[in-house]
Amino acid sequence: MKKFVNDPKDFVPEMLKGIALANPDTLAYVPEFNLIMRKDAPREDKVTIIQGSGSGHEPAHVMTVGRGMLDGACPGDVFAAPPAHYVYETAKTLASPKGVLLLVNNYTGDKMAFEMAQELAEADGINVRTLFINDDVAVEDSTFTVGRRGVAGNFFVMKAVGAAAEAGADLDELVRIGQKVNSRTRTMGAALTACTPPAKGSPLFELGADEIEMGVGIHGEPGRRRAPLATANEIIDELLESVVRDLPFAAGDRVALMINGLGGTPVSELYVLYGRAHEQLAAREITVGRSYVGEYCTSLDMAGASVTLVQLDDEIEELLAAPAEIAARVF
Amino acid sequence: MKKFVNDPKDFVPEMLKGIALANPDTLAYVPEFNLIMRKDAPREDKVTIIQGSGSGHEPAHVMTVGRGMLDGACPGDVFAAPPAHYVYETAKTLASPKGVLLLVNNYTGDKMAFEMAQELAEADGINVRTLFINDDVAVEDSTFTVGRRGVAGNFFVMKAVGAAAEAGADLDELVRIGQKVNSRTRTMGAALTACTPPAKGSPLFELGADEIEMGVGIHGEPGRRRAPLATANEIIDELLESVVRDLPFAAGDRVALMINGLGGTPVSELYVLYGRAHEQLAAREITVGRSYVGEYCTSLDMAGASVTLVQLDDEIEELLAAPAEIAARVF
Amino acid sequence: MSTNSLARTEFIVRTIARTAVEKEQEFCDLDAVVGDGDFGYSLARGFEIVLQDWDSFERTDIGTFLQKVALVISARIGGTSGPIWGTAFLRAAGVAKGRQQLAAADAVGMLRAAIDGIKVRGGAEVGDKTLLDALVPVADALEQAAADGADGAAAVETAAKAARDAAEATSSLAARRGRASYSGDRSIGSPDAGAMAVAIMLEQINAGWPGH
Amino acid sequence: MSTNSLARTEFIVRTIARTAVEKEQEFCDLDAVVGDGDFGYSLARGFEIVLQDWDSFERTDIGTFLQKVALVISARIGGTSGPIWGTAFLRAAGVAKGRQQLAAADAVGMLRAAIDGIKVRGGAEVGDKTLLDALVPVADALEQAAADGADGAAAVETAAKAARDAAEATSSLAARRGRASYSGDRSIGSPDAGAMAVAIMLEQINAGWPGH
Ligand SMILES: Nc1ncnc2c1ncn2[C@@H]1O[C@H](COP(=O)(O)OP(=O)(O)O)[C@@H](O)[C@H]1O
Ligand SMILES: Nc1ncnc2c1ncn2[C@@H]1O[C@H](COP(=O)(O)OP(=O)(O)O)[C@@H](O)[C@H]1O
Ligand SMILES: [Mg+2]
Ligand SMILES: [Mg+2]
Ligand SMILES: [Mg+2]
Ligand SMILES: [Mg+2]
Repeated sequence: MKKFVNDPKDFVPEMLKGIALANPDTLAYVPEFNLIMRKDAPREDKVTIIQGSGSGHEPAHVMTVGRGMLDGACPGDVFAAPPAHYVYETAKTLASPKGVLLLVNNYTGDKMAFEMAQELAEADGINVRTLFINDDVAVEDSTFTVGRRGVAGNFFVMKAVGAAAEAGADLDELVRIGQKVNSRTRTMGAALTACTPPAKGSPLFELGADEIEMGVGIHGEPGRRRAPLATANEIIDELLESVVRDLPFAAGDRVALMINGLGGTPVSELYVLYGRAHEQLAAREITVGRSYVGEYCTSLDMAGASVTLVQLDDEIEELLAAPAEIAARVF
Repeated sequence: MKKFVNDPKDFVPEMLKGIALANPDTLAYVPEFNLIMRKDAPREDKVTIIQGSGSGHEPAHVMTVGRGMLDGACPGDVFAAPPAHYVYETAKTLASPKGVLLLVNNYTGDKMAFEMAQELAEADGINVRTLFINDDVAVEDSTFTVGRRGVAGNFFVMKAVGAAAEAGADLDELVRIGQKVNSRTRTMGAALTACTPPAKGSPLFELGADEIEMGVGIHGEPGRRRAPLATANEIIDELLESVVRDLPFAAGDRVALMINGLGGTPVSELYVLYGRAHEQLAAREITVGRSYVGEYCTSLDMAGASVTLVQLDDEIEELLAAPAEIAARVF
Repeated sequence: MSTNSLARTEFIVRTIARTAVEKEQEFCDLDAVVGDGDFGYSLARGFEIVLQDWDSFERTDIGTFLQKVALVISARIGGTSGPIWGTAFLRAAGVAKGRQQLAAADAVGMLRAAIDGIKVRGGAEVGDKTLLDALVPVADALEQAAADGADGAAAVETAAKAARDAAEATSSLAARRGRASYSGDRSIGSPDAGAMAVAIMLEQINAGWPGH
Repeated sequence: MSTNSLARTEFIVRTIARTAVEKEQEFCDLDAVVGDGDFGYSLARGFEIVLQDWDSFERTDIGTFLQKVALVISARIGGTSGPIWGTAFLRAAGVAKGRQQLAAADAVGMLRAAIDGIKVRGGAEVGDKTLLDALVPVADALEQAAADGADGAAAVETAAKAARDAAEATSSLAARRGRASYSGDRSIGSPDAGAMAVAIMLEQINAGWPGH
């Protein structure tokens, strides 16, 4: 395993410590429950927004804590939902009189942990609402599955409710906004390589030298199909087609377009994908109103990318354009 | 080769097109000489700042064009300095009455291309100054070598002169500031894996499963030594020791600390390195005034990282803290 | 008819905890086939704390003891396993509340309560390829043994065999819950990690059972 | 004594250009050993334009023709090779300015001027493990052949042999210029990519020389 890692058991706490040390003015770290929080949280005049999920998806979500986004993130270990107890303690620590909004990517473990935490927090008299994010079109929704996964599109939900909360919106309003953004957001990704969790020390799945996984999940879960290695254009065209068809997005739509790197793919390649996607949307008379190229929700060191579209309206576009100050910055 | 690439010859132009499409309000693309430029450049009241170098180091430098940083970047192909002609045409296109500052990482090809371009531009009556950046401590400077390489530390020179130029500083002043920042900046990196240039299609050098390269260059050039794979702490301690000793940095110093990812390393690992480096500096009574964790100057998909220290003074710290608006952003 | 004292409960819990810690790698490997390979890691991080804090758990009665264990599991195990195993222990603790001795029928009742808790928490049913597919046959075997008047040792031996057979039989199922469900039909051909863990834990309990 | 017409110059330039395009992969591989593997790619991107624009170059005299070629090289080749090869062609063009015919001595003079240009541009000397280590022996061999009164075919044959020997001898040198210099002593044991390219181009010129 070629990674910067000491004892794998310390990987997440060491990362969190690093985040706190790098952002001494704005962030605090509570080691007992893996919590990275805004120093000024909780605030009386603002709903508290918390997101958990497993680690290994950075910058999601520990590096998106800050003004205009999250008040706190309490991740579990790599690819493991946090213990319910962490979420409960986080909700207690950050409880605001305006309430607490829990953002949860729709996975079995996360769902259970956040539901348990909500029960416990409500028993303490805290006003808690939970919002599930499930933007991944690769998984067909049915009563026999656990439903669609939350992947890179969760960024847009976080950003929109974060901006609205900063502007004073109440808990009901945030739930409405979050549900609206989630319902208009669709994502699909492709893996070129498998990722290697530090504790495992070897790649999580096998992918041949000439194979890719279309529709991969952010924990390396299988997607729609194994496909032969193809050109950048062929891959992005297939991803985009799946995403566009799903909502569906149509001529006349104005969208946010995100090309998200899965961790091991350089940003140069992401811009190659972006250029093609932008042109393909233009050919369908879909206008790109906002562009996002980089790493938003990764899968450790996996080489690969996902494409996300959000159907914009004036309200969403304004919330996405609002300022935010988070650790994932370049200067 | 597992990459998002079409015809490798189109890799750089396709990336540049993507950058322009993603930033329609602020950036323009001139395909004839690989130029990404601010839409509002040149400006009469501001020295123009241009950087070239090979591609494959993104976000450096094409994604650092914007208010408060570069006016234009005209990269060559992957790991190849731009033809002198590109630099000359860029200088002509962006020439300001206040002059043109060329930032050059100290490599043979870049040096020659920028010197030729400067000669040609001066013949046209353009006021041009060139600044060489050479922050890499891995290479011993001697009359028998080409001197130290410019690596991730170039970010600080760009940022400082970019901020000063925005504030109206003249060309002499910018050269003074750039030289000062360069003289106080030191970097060293380590590679865990080799990188794969798209046109080559296979790793640029051989690195065993249990080997790392200490002091690697950003084009995969050999560094000081091949070393056995070690823990995150062991690697960062050795890099930091080399950097600290070189200037040397001493107790009482206030520094900027950058942990730069080389392209294939996830940001989670970079924060593990950051936390350790921060603590080690504290133990030496060196204070971290500004922190930088992420990708600033990469080597395609290479897994690895570099550590940079800048000895701050009030002037430098103020310039680094000034706002900038560039494509390498997350929202 | 055999009785279960606190000592016997302690033996069972300690065996489960030790197995989780010792078989960490094996459980991870089982989860890696169609899951994400962290099942062993997650379990071990919680059960190692159970062993570490072992002497500090309140032991006024069997229920209280199990509840303390359940709290550690909930607080320390992440992923799907934290809520699932935490709920299971909590529900079993509820049945044993205030009790110093348990009859064989009580043991069956505790297991049924744990199973119900898991179903409510995770929404899974038998046949969805989860640890339920091993736990339910174990409960059935223990119930049958109690009805047959078998002693503890014999009951545990039948239960362990039932768990092993049922866990291995999950190979033919397609996962419909948890992370493995995304693999759909690709999950057919390998057993469920959680069910296999249940089987291995029961085999360890059987192997260490006093009188074997 | 042989004379070099524009046609002969065209033959030499076209052979260099074709070799650069045809041997792109081989030149990259040579550069990959201790450099960054793009030497062939960089050369090919420029010389393919030379071939493409071939008919459009002004041919009023040999110097003008070479100058047009030099401009394409400077404009299209990146990396170290653009300035090095561009400067070399430009300096040779300067010597041939206004000339329709060139004597053997002129050819040597052009090569010496190119060599001087390379030295000024890149700061390298013979022994630094660059293409200079092949070019200087070629100039020496041509000068000797001219002094010996050899005809063009014979002169080119000796020059090609000298280039090959000298290029292969760079294996024993440590690089002190260019990207390979960072390898220090690790560069010993493999020849310089630029010097090998010079040798291969001269061999191609020799192979195609009229009268062979
Ligand atoms: N909904 C569910 N109900 C009960 N058990 C489940 C459920 N989903 C998964 N499991 C069990 O959990 C095991 C995986 O646990 P773990 O690795 O901790 O989960 P994950 O990594 O997916 O969060 C599976 O092998 C299965 O036995
Ligand atoms: N300073 C120099 N002067 C002359 N030739 C040089 C110099 N440095 C390198 N070279 C030649 O250039 C070749 C490499 O060219 P190229 O791959 O284009 O350079 P790079 O990739 O390092 O920019 C070397 O094999 C050597 O022959
Ligand atoms: Mg998991
Ligand atoms: Mg190069
Ligand atoms: Mg798992
Ligand atoms: Mg090269």
